[in-house]
Amino acid sequence: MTANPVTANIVRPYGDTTGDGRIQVSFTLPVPYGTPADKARAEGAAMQLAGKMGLEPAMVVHAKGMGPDYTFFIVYGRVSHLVDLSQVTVTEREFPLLSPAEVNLRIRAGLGRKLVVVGACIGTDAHTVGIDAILNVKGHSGEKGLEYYREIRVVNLGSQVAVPDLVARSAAEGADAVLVSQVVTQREAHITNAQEMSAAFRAAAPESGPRNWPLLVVGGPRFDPSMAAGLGVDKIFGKGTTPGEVASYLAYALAPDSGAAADADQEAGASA
Amino acid sequence: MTANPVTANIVRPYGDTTGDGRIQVSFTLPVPYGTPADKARAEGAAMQLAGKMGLEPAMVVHAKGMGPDYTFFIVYGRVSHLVDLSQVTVTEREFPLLSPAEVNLRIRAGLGRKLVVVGACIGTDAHTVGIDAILNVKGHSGEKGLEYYREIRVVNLGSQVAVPDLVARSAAEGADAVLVSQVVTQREAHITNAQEMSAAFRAAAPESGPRNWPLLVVGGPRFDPSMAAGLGVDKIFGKGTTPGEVASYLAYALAPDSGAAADADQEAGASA
Amino acid sequence: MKSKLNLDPEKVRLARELARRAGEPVTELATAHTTASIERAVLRIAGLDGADQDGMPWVNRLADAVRESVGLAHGVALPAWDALVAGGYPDLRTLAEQAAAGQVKFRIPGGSEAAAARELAVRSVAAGVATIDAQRARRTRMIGDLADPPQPWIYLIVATGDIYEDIPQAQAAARESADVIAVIRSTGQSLLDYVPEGATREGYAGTYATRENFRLMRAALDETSRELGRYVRLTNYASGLCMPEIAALAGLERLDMMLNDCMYGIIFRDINPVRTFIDQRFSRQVHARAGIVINTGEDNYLTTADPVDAAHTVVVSQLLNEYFALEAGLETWQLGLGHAFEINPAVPDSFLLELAHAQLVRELFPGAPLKYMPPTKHMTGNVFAGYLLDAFFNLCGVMTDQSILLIGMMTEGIHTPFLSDRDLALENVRYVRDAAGRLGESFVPAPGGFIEQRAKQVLGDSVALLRRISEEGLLTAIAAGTFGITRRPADGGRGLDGVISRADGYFNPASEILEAGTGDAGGEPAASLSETGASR
Amino acid sequence: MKSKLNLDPEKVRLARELARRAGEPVTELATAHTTASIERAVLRIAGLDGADQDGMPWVNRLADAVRESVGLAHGVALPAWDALVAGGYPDLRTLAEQAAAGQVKFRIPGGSEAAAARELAVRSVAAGVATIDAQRARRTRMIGDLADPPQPWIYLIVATGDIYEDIPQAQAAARESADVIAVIRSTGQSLLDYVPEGATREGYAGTYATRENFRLMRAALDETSRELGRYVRLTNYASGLCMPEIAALAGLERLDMMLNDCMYGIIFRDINPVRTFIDQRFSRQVHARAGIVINTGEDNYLTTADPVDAAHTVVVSQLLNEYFALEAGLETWQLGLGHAFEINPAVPDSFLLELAHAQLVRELFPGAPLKYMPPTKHMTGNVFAGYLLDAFFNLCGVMTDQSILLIGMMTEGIHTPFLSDRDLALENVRYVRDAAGRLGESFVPAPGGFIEQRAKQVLGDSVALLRRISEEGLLTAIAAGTFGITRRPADGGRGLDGVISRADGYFNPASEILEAGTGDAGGEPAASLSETGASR
Ligand code: B12
Ligand code: B12
Ligand SMILES: Cc1ncc(COP(=O)(O)O)c(C=O)c1O
Ligand SMILES: Cc1ncc(COP(=O)(O)O)c(C=O)c1O
Repeated sequence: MTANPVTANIVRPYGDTTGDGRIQVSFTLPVPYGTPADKARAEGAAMQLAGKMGLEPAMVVHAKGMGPDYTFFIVYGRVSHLVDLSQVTVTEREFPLLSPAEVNLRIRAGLGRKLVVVGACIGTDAHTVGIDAILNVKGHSGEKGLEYYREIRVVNLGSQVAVPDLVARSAAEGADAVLVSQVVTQREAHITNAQEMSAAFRAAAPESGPRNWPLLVVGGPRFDPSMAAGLGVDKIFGKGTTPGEVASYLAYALAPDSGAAADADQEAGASA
Repeated sequence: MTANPVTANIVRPYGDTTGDGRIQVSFTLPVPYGTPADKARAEGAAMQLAGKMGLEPAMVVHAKGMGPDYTFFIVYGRVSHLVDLSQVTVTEREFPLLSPAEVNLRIRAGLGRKLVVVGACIGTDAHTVGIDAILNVKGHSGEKGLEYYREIRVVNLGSQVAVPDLVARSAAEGADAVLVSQVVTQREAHITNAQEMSAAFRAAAPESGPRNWPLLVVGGPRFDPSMAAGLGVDKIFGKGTTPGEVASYLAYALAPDSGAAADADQEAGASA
Repeated sequence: MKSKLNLDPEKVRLARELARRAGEPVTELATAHTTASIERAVLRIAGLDGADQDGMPWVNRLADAVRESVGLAHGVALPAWDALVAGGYPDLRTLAEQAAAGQVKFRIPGGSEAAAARELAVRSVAAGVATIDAQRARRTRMIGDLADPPQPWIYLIVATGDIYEDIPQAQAAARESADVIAVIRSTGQSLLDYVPEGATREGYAGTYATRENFRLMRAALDETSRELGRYVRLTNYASGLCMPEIAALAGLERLDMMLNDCMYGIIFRDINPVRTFIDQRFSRQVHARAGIVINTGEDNYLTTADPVDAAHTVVVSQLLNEYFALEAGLETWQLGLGHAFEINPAVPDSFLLELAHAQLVRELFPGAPLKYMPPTKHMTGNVFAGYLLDAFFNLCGVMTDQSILLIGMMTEGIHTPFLSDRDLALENVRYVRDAAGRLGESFVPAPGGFIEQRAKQVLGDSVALLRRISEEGLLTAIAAGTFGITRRPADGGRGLDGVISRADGYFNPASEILEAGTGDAGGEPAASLSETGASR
Repeated sequence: MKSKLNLDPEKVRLARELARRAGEPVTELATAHTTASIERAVLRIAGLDGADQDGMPWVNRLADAVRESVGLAHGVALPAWDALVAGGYPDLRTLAEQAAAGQVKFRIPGGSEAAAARELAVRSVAAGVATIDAQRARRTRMIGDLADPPQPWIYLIVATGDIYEDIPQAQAAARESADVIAVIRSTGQSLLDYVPEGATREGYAGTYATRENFRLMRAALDETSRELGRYVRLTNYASGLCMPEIAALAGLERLDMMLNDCMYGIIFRDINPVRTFIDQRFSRQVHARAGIVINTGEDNYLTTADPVDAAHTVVVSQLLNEYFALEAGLETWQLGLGHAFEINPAVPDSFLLELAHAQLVRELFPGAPLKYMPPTKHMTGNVFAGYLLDAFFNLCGVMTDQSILLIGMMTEGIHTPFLSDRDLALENVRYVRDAAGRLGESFVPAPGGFIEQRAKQVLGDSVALLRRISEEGLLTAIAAGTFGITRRPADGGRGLDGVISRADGYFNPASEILEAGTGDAGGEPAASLSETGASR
């Protein structure tokens, strides 16, 4: 991740006039909204929260009791926070976007054999549409999936694959890269599952020597692409990923351009 | 305004689990959402703002470019702010709610003649529905308006009344109370107009001696009832006001219960 | 168009006949009077622009001077051009400056002097009317070169108070599919007895209607029209004490539609009824010439009266507006009659009631480009509920073939629209139009069912009310609070002092030209518009 | 009900005939096999509850022990009750404990020993079935005492993962007008080969289906039903590897509806096709007895396949589900066939297409309590757009007389619902139902128009596909990816090892009782339900 040098630039939220700072917020508080006194207290509580978020002035435009114990609020107001665009850090794509032909060429040149990809939804997640969109010929957003690439061999294990099965199967297939999808996020399931998966691959690898497990890639609509290290994986793809991006990344990470300096990522390829 | 002693009680926003702190926010930033780099920067800017509001983690679930220069965002996230219900101050109604018969009785007893009310929308505001709801026999929320009260004489001047006309007419009618409605709030019109009005009544009154202008009451859906002093008025009524509340207040302020100690508000009645 | 409601054509004919009977005495009143603003409009068409250093327009200064000295009963034109000739002033502007300085003596000329003044006045005013004609021709040409969007047209309001914030917002809205842009006026303008000058940045909840603001916005939208390949229309308000002048400015600056109602100012701005009826007639003569579609304001009644109880007052007012408009020379394709989706959503079957009302209006005025207004009164701070209600409004609009849909804002109950409110509102209507735009063909009110019965009931109530009005007189009905449950006596309200009885020999070069009819009959968008209206 | 689509009855008849032909070989398969879960269900009905200290249910321990020693080809009942008698165990629980400890020797008894075991087994199972009958009678009584809400029923999901958070959320939803509450299951449960025990608080994106959770929630909703004066229904999922057992628990704990599809587990949980078809038949026999309405899962196909291209696969699957359900003894009023509003809103005329599909299904299954599912796939993070789409789903539902509306959440694309999401969703459907609930009577697809043509096309495609399936075989079609564009070979997927060919002399006391038919014919809500369904 590199800080993208943007012209230092301070902006505020915009309602209908430059600098007016207007925003909308909605939330529920566990407070009753029955008697007039309840209502006054509930609205006061909402105003207090709005104030802590930096809304000043704030206006509770809607309050509705939901059952005896909860109240839903809609608040409009002005925040005084400034957004400093120069402080926005933008993750830049570290690899070039390649066409399928270029990817194939690069794999042939850099790897000298087909690149093997094993894909799965792990844990109890059965949302295969996302990983299928990346792997199946049909693809996504008009781009064909990895199966379409002549130099990539795809093994799609489908849904609800147990991590030990994934590790075993990856070894058996000689996987260069393992692509894992996680869509369910309740109770941070996607995080724990990804961590369990990367730990299992590490555990299965010999204790010493160079890295000896496949490139680990996870994806899903609610991942933050900057969390890779925390999950112990090599790369994260978020919502709206296209197959071409994934193929380009695989080529970059596993089939180094002849002449290009090897980097940590590329070593992952060495294991296969 | 008195702090309402509530059992000290800390709550957080509730999404679907107690204490999860989840809330929703939407806003526009004056940043483009065109190229992939624009998008990354825009979403980063939105995350920065969310962070400043105390959302952590936050998730930009929707971003849409609006024309070349603006982007609209919807963000969900968790705020760590606590709402301390014991710190919520609730304005308590300082007067008892009376029935029309009681109001009439009290006016007869306390004032010994009809109470005169002059109402108007001032400035360029033509939203008469609200003040009519308070004044007209038809009323609001099933309560009859002030015209219905035998002991109140209502003079409704209608919309877009200039402040000098209002002052002159109030004097001519011998108004005990002046009721002013302000609905348009763009550029804080309601505030400025109310202040102009209260200043004019003061200016028209003799420089010294006891307070010598009518009770000043303003109302409208976007007023904060705690701002009365700042506007130089005696009382503010907000959205959802009913005629009965207004009548009860007028009786309380202008027709003191025999035996009750006179207070500043009551003196206002002395002028009429 | 086949009737879906099985309305009795005889009843419809009767309703129109009663509306004519109710309206005729008012037309007589209008033709017997003029107003200060009509006279100033004549000067504006003749090319008198600008304002003194206090911002008071020269048309006001000149008309006031004339009025003070000889009155306006003969019109402003005769004494003004007479003075121009007599004083040898180079132009109206100089005359106005001198008059303001008290340097000009006016008189009502007779004989050949009168003839000379008249001739010159007609020539000056005709030049202005030629500009209006040219603007109309230009519109026709642009619509021909670019595309004319299909109906329903998406109508959107901008209201920042600052013309320079309005412009980018309007352009953004057009890009996001708005077909018509309305620039709402500042709250105070309707009661001003003059039209402000120049570009303005300080309106409350709206932007002042000025000739320069008109020009700036029209130019911006011309640019956007070319960019988008479709003609984006511009609207403003010919309303308030300066209705005739604003109508003239709209014609000169090629606005495409104008809010222009025969009674709105009376009910909602407490403008004197007589003044209003006189002003609206002249305004409509100008709109007719300029090829401007008018929008009437029946929707407003439903914000003060109950939309179910008062549904028939909308229809009655539409029939009156139609009568007055046709009488003034407007054609059917120019009658953007207004109505609204304002029933309390808590009323059972509220959507069916709305459909009944909207379909009724559609069938009563098959050739008119109806303007359908979104919910406002029952829009609360619950923006989600508001977004939903707006969607059903949009749906009702497409199901009943409304021509112009004003797009509702989910924040209607809160503030004048944010940029994002407008963007979301446009997403809303685009979804409804694209997903359900063709639902109308499968909307067939059950014969004798709820919708048909309701429509028939409203028509019946309308006929009854029109009969009463034609008997007791329209001014009496207005005084009694018939419309928008607001009582407006004929001798009350603002602007009565601007009403002047025409003297014998009253001369108004603008009226003469306008009443003589369009010189250029061709090139108007009438055909395309009425075709679109009728075919849907 | 008069057809609005002018469907050819001959074609409809043909479609049903082809579905029967496609289904019959599968029914033969089902009657020739049993599964581990069916056998455990028999034990559950007979009253065996609880789990060992590791949480493994006693039914699993006992069935596994029997299987290890003598196999399950004769069913679990014969060896189990034989061992009970032979070993003099006081009850099944003791038997299971001893069996788990390796203390019990099982055999396949013959002659009088077999007869004795059979008799005891039938008696035990009959007691369980009597409980199911009593629960059904109780439901009927409660519905009689309280009111049964009119259709469409509002169906709402709770999914906190914690039964103690679910309960207040469910009660709140019911108070805000939900008629049916579904407690979604934790993501992992369908692949568990046992049913967890007790009250649970740790599910992912759903709460475990356990007997205790069923009981707690039903009790809470009984309380709320009484409070509200209308019977609030409870739903769960008879699906996954334990489908038969969950069906049994649902009957015992008076759940009112159950998700139960003949193919969902195959396509979406990769459960072996043969296993699934065997399990679903037994489950449906239980549901039939319990008076439970099943909900099928055709909606799911449209999340992986394109809803326009694959519309006919929904109809085909519904006809198959209908065939299997009726064969298993369910009545028409129990067939909550599923379908969904999933067309990409960017497709032109998408709402008309949805209407065509929904009306087609309504007309094909006039007596069935159709369950209509809201948009999910095209729900994005734009919660405003989502709220709008949900409203049009609700509208389509009321316009085409759907019986059960699952209420869409504006945050579907983001997270499992917040309390406020659900509240807003209910406001949405209440508005649509109250405002436009009677629009159906004025919805008359234009003869030969877009909607009618589309419906006919889908029916035609369905007949063609059914013909192909009836020729090549249903298992082959499933293997080829016909449903939900997911290929599932007959020998693939989980749970095949739980499939057991029935031996000669296979004995299943539950099947015998269930196939013998209801002892108590009266008191069921059949009449009221089918009346409601048909009259709408
Ligand atoms: C389709 C769907 C289903 C289908 C899944 C069918 C299938 N075979 O996949 C069915 C109906 C079976 C289903 C079931 C359930 N679902 Co579901 N489902 C959805 C839905 C509607 C769409 C998901 C989808 O297909 N998106 C389209 C794909 C293309 O997008 P994507 O997954 O984001 O993938 C893209 C990127 O993220 C990325 N990507 C994804 N994975 C990977 C992997 C790699 C390696 C890479 C490089 C990239 C990548 O690339 C893809 C292309 O751009 C969402 C709601 C929504 N609108 O998002 C709910 C949703 C995901 N489901 C949800 C739930 C809870 C469930 C259930 C658990 C409910 C239940 N308890 O019964 C069940 C059980 C499923 C299980 N065990 O996991 C929740 C998850 C909540 C959360 N955040 O935790 C959602 C958000 C709905 C909700 N609001 O409650 N579901
Ligand atoms: C009806 C209406 C109109 C009608 C007014 C008819 C009439 N005779 O009043 C018409 C159509 C004429 C109209 C016009 C305009 N309107 Co308007 N209108 C509304 C609308 C839809 C409802 C307001 C209403 O009647 N509420 C019902 C009454 C009963 O509620 P209330 O006013 O809050 O009153 C209650 C309390 O506040 C209190 N109260 C109010 N006043 C007083 C006074 C006293 C003394 C007391 C004790 C209590 C009290 O008691 C009342 C009963 O509970 C709102 C949108 C909305 N949904 O709120 C927009 C709205 C108020 N209008 C608005 C605007 C901008 C205009 C225009 C200026 C637009 C334009 N530029 O052309 C014009 C011009 C009006 C002008 N010069 O002021 C904006 C104001 C934005 C803002 N916050 O600044 C709103 C919010 C719409 C919007 N989102 O843009 N409008
Ligand atoms: C017919 C008509 N005229 C004029 C207006 C605007 O009024 P003003 O600019 O006079 O406030 C409206 C506002 O809705 C209207 O409906
Ligand atoms: C028919 C059917 N069965 C079962 C389920 C739930 O599946 P599980 O609990 O097996 O994840 C669904 C979910 O939508 C369904 O539609």
